[in-house]
Amino acid sequence: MSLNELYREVILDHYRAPRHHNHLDSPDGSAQGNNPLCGDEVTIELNLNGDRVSDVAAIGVGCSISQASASMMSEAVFGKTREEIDELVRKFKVMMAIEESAEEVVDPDRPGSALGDLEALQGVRKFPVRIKCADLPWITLEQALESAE
Amino acid sequence: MSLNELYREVILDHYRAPRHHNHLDSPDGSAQGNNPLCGDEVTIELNLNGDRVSDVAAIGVGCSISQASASMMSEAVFGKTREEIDELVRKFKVMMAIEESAEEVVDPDRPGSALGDLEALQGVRKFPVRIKCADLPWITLEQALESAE
Amino acid sequence: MTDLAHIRSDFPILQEEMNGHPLIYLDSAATSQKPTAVIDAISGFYQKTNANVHRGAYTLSDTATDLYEEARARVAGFINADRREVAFNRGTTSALNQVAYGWGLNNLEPGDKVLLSLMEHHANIVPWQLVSRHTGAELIYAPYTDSYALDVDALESLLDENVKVVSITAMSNVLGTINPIRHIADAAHRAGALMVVDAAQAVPHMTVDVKQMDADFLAFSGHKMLGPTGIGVLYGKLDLLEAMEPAEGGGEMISDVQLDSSTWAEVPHKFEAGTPPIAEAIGLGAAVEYLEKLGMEAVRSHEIDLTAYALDRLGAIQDLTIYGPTDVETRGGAVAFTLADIHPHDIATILDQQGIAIRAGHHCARPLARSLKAPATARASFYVYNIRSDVDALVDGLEKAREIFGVA
Amino acid sequence: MTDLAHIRSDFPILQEEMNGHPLIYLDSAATSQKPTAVIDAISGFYQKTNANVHRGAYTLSDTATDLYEEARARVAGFINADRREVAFNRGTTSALNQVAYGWGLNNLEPGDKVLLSLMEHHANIVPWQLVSRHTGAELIYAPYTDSYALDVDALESLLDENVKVVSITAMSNVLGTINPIRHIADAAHRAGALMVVDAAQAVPHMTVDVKQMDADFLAFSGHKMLGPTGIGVLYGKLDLLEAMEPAEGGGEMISDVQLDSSTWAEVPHKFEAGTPPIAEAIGLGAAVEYLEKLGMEAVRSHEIDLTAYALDRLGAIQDLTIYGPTDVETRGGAVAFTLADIHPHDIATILDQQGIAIRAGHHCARPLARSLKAPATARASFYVYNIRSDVDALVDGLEKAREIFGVA
Ligand SMILES: Cc1ncc(COP(=O)(O)O)c(C=O)c1O
Ligand SMILES: Cc1ncc(COP(=O)(O)O)c(C=O)c1O
Repeated sequence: MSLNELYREVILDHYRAPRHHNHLDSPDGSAQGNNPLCGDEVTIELNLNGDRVSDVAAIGVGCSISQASASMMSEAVFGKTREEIDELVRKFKVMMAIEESAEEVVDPDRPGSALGDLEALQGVRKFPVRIKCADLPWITLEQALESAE
Repeated sequence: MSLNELYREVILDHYRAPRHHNHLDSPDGSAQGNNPLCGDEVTIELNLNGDRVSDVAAIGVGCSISQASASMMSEAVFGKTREEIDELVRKFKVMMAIEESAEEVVDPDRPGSALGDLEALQGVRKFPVRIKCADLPWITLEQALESAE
Repeated sequence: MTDLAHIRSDFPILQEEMNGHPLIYLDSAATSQKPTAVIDAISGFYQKTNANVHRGAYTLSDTATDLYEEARARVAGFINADRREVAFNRGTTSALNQVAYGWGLNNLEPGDKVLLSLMEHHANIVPWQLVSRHTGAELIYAPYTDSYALDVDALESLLDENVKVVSITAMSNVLGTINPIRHIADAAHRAGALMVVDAAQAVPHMTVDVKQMDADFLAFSGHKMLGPTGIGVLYGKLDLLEAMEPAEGGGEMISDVQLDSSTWAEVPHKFEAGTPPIAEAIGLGAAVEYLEKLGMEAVRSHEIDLTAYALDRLGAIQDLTIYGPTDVETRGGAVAFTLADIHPHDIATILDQQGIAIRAGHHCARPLARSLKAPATARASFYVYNIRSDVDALVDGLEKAREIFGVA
Repeated sequence: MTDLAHIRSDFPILQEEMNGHPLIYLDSAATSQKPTAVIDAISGFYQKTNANVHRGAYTLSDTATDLYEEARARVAGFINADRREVAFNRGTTSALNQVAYGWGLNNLEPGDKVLLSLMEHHANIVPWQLVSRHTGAELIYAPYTDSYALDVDALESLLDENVKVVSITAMSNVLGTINPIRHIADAAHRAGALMVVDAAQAVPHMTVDVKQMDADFLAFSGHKMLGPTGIGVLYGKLDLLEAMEPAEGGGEMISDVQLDSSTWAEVPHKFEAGTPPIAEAIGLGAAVEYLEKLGMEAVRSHEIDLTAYALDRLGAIQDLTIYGPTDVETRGGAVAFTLADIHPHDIATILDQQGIAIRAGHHCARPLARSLKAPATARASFYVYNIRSDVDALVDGLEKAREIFGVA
């Protein structure tokens, strides 16, 4: 297990300069997630245009993994449809080994190869203690989407 | 440790035919003792004539040791003065190794030699689990005496 | 009979001497002995993976947490529950107090009734008394029949709409009686009451399936089922646990703590305030694994065989009275008895001198003892490591007691 | 400095590897490691003398009872208490809940106040919140000073006649601060309030004398003082324990049980419902014996030395902030810190990869974390088996964290 694989440049960049980091004025949906054991907190806010995420905010405090995951997620879902997001969430969970993939065979060396930038988070998979950090924003996203329905 | 030393004839006799086993009409003092762990129960009632125990009752349910001890005790205190009883209680406790004796050296083979009939209880000393059975009526006696004051 | 004699060497204490005789341990209803697998699981944890759980950001703590949660999953599987439905605590007593305080204190009202039975252990009486003081609820008791079965008809006739909780032992620790929990649970549910089960004696000795029983809450102890002291289990149906308030507060069981109020963690953590009994949970997991390997069917049939043999041989002793059902299919391996006018405490002392450990007294069931008119009884109880010759030794010891007491 | 380096071989886990490095355990404030003497005391009990206590009429049970009661006497002696003033339970959390429920629920009223401090562990906050819901009492909090000492003047000014309980930690598990309990107890008593002490961090690390402190109640855990999990201690002054109602009901703690009410056993048994943590008490007794052999003076001076060294070396790291007193005489060995903008959880992961176990988070003290404006901190904490080179490894690890995060 290499620390450099966990703490990739792009992760530290998202941690220090989180994207979509300002509250929305009147979000259509929002949710707060927290991890009581380590204290990570994430708030996700969404605006929807029909089925499509027209704006998103991801704001929080916590470790580099949770905050970078939130920031990268906010970029990834921006402009996507509900269906595209579902697919993204699924792929993310497969990458993190939270879910098994029924369809594709996952390359153990590059489990995130289908996820673009988010692939940077695949190092987390080898640090079981930290998977819940990476996962927190995604659970919160699903709750925010539900609250917008 | 010999069981025959514990269950002497005289103990079984007192167990089966307890002396002073009828309630007094209007006792000057009385107390109830019980051992919540084994369920032994003893009630001691007393009449006093001045400083002297003019009548006594010892009634209870429980094991042979507790009930024989009560019965033998009732015989031993009958007619005795408060002071004589204190001395008896002290000797009993020395025999049972509950108290150390400051005055006399106790013969380990016959620790109850100063106690007449009550000597029969000295076998209990070797059965630590049972000492509290033998002791129960004596604790209750002291409470009954106090209540008569 | 499934012969479990070969497992005796798994229990180091059975090699010990007692008062010059090989130890014959017939008090498993009070606490069981422990196999090496359990003792080693505890030592091994302290030697290799000891850390606090659910807290650390390091591998050792994560390993400890995994072991702890695996133990939970194993225990849950053993009673056919979901792992979120199993909270660890100190023992049956603690678990029943948790239900009484967590559910009872917040839901019972004056006029409500809690229905117990006359054969309950103090652990299933006193918590309800304590809570009824605060709530004004009343305790009522179902009797037992002349053949020492729970009087189910009488119980059902007591079950009116004011009864909010029915709390009954699955197996009596004195009479040995196995109660028809599913039948009682159905009746309780029809009347709108919760079914709480004291399974302290059942889980160690027979297959317990919380779904089949339809128990709402169920409590048992580790130390009576080959596991360590200091640990017990509260099972509760998920929705009930989710709705129930925690009885104890502290670390681990919170989601957030503000100065004047707090919010709770998810079940089952909500019910595990503070550092849990970690090594003990792991030890209990090892005990469950051991029992699963034996198979609970084998455990039960071994005990049925021993109990039948014991009832037979004890029944042949003159002046001996057994308190409990005679049909081994409806009872467990706790056999309570009296012998002539020899007080049970004296019986125990005489047996002890022959290396035989039995219990004497009210067995933490004074209301039962009172209603039996036997303030004290002697009790021999069996488990997986007992063998027929233990019963033979018991019978010989009782003959000796008759002799010493000159019972003709 | 008293060099305790020679005792490291008593702790088997220190021989383990972690992520390819020798394990360096710096999380003793969460739970301590266990010496062989303690592990063997537990195994030995299960292998040779296991039986239930206070119940049996046989030698084995009597031996177990003696061992259990000897452990009680040893623990009582360790804090200068009478053995009747020491009740065993599940841990500090459990003990504080016992006081909150046993004393608080029966004595607090609307208008009453419970005075805590901002540096309390959740275990000394949430039980009071739970009980105040039922009683209407209000919780108030004493602040700490800029130098992380308890603000005793502020505390005293909050201490009016409505305050019925003052409950304060003797040593903070985050800041390390040692609080002047005797001084606070005197003030509490003058105001007519009870003094409750959370000694979870104090008893393991320094001489605690309940008489000198004049504590009314005091709570601590076995697992933080070289002992097993699953056991803790509630100390209470004899007259207070005698007057206090038990929180839990069940077997062992009763004098008599009738159908509708019960009477209680003598202290401390009144507070030990059900089968107690027997092996755990014996293990804790062995831990106390071990600590007594080292001598608590030696333990404290070893930790003072290590803490001074750590404060020194950590203080030299750029962008590192320590939360806690700088004077080692007024603090224990828990050192909480943050490093630049590297999140404590990330620090812990990076250290873990070098075999170093520290904790990151709110340390079960969210109100403190909030007031520190440090929702999470990293915390290294020391015990008897730590040595200076552990601190060196920590410092090297932190330099590595700076590197990975590109902190200039
Ligand atoms: C100051 C303090 N109080 C209370 C506790 C709770 O102790 P336990 O988890 O053993 O109940 C701890 C330890 O976590 C502590 O550090
Ligand atoms: C039927 C029954 N219920 C409850 C208990 C109490 O269990 P524990 O003492 O482990 O809390 C026991 C054992 O003593 C029991 O036999």
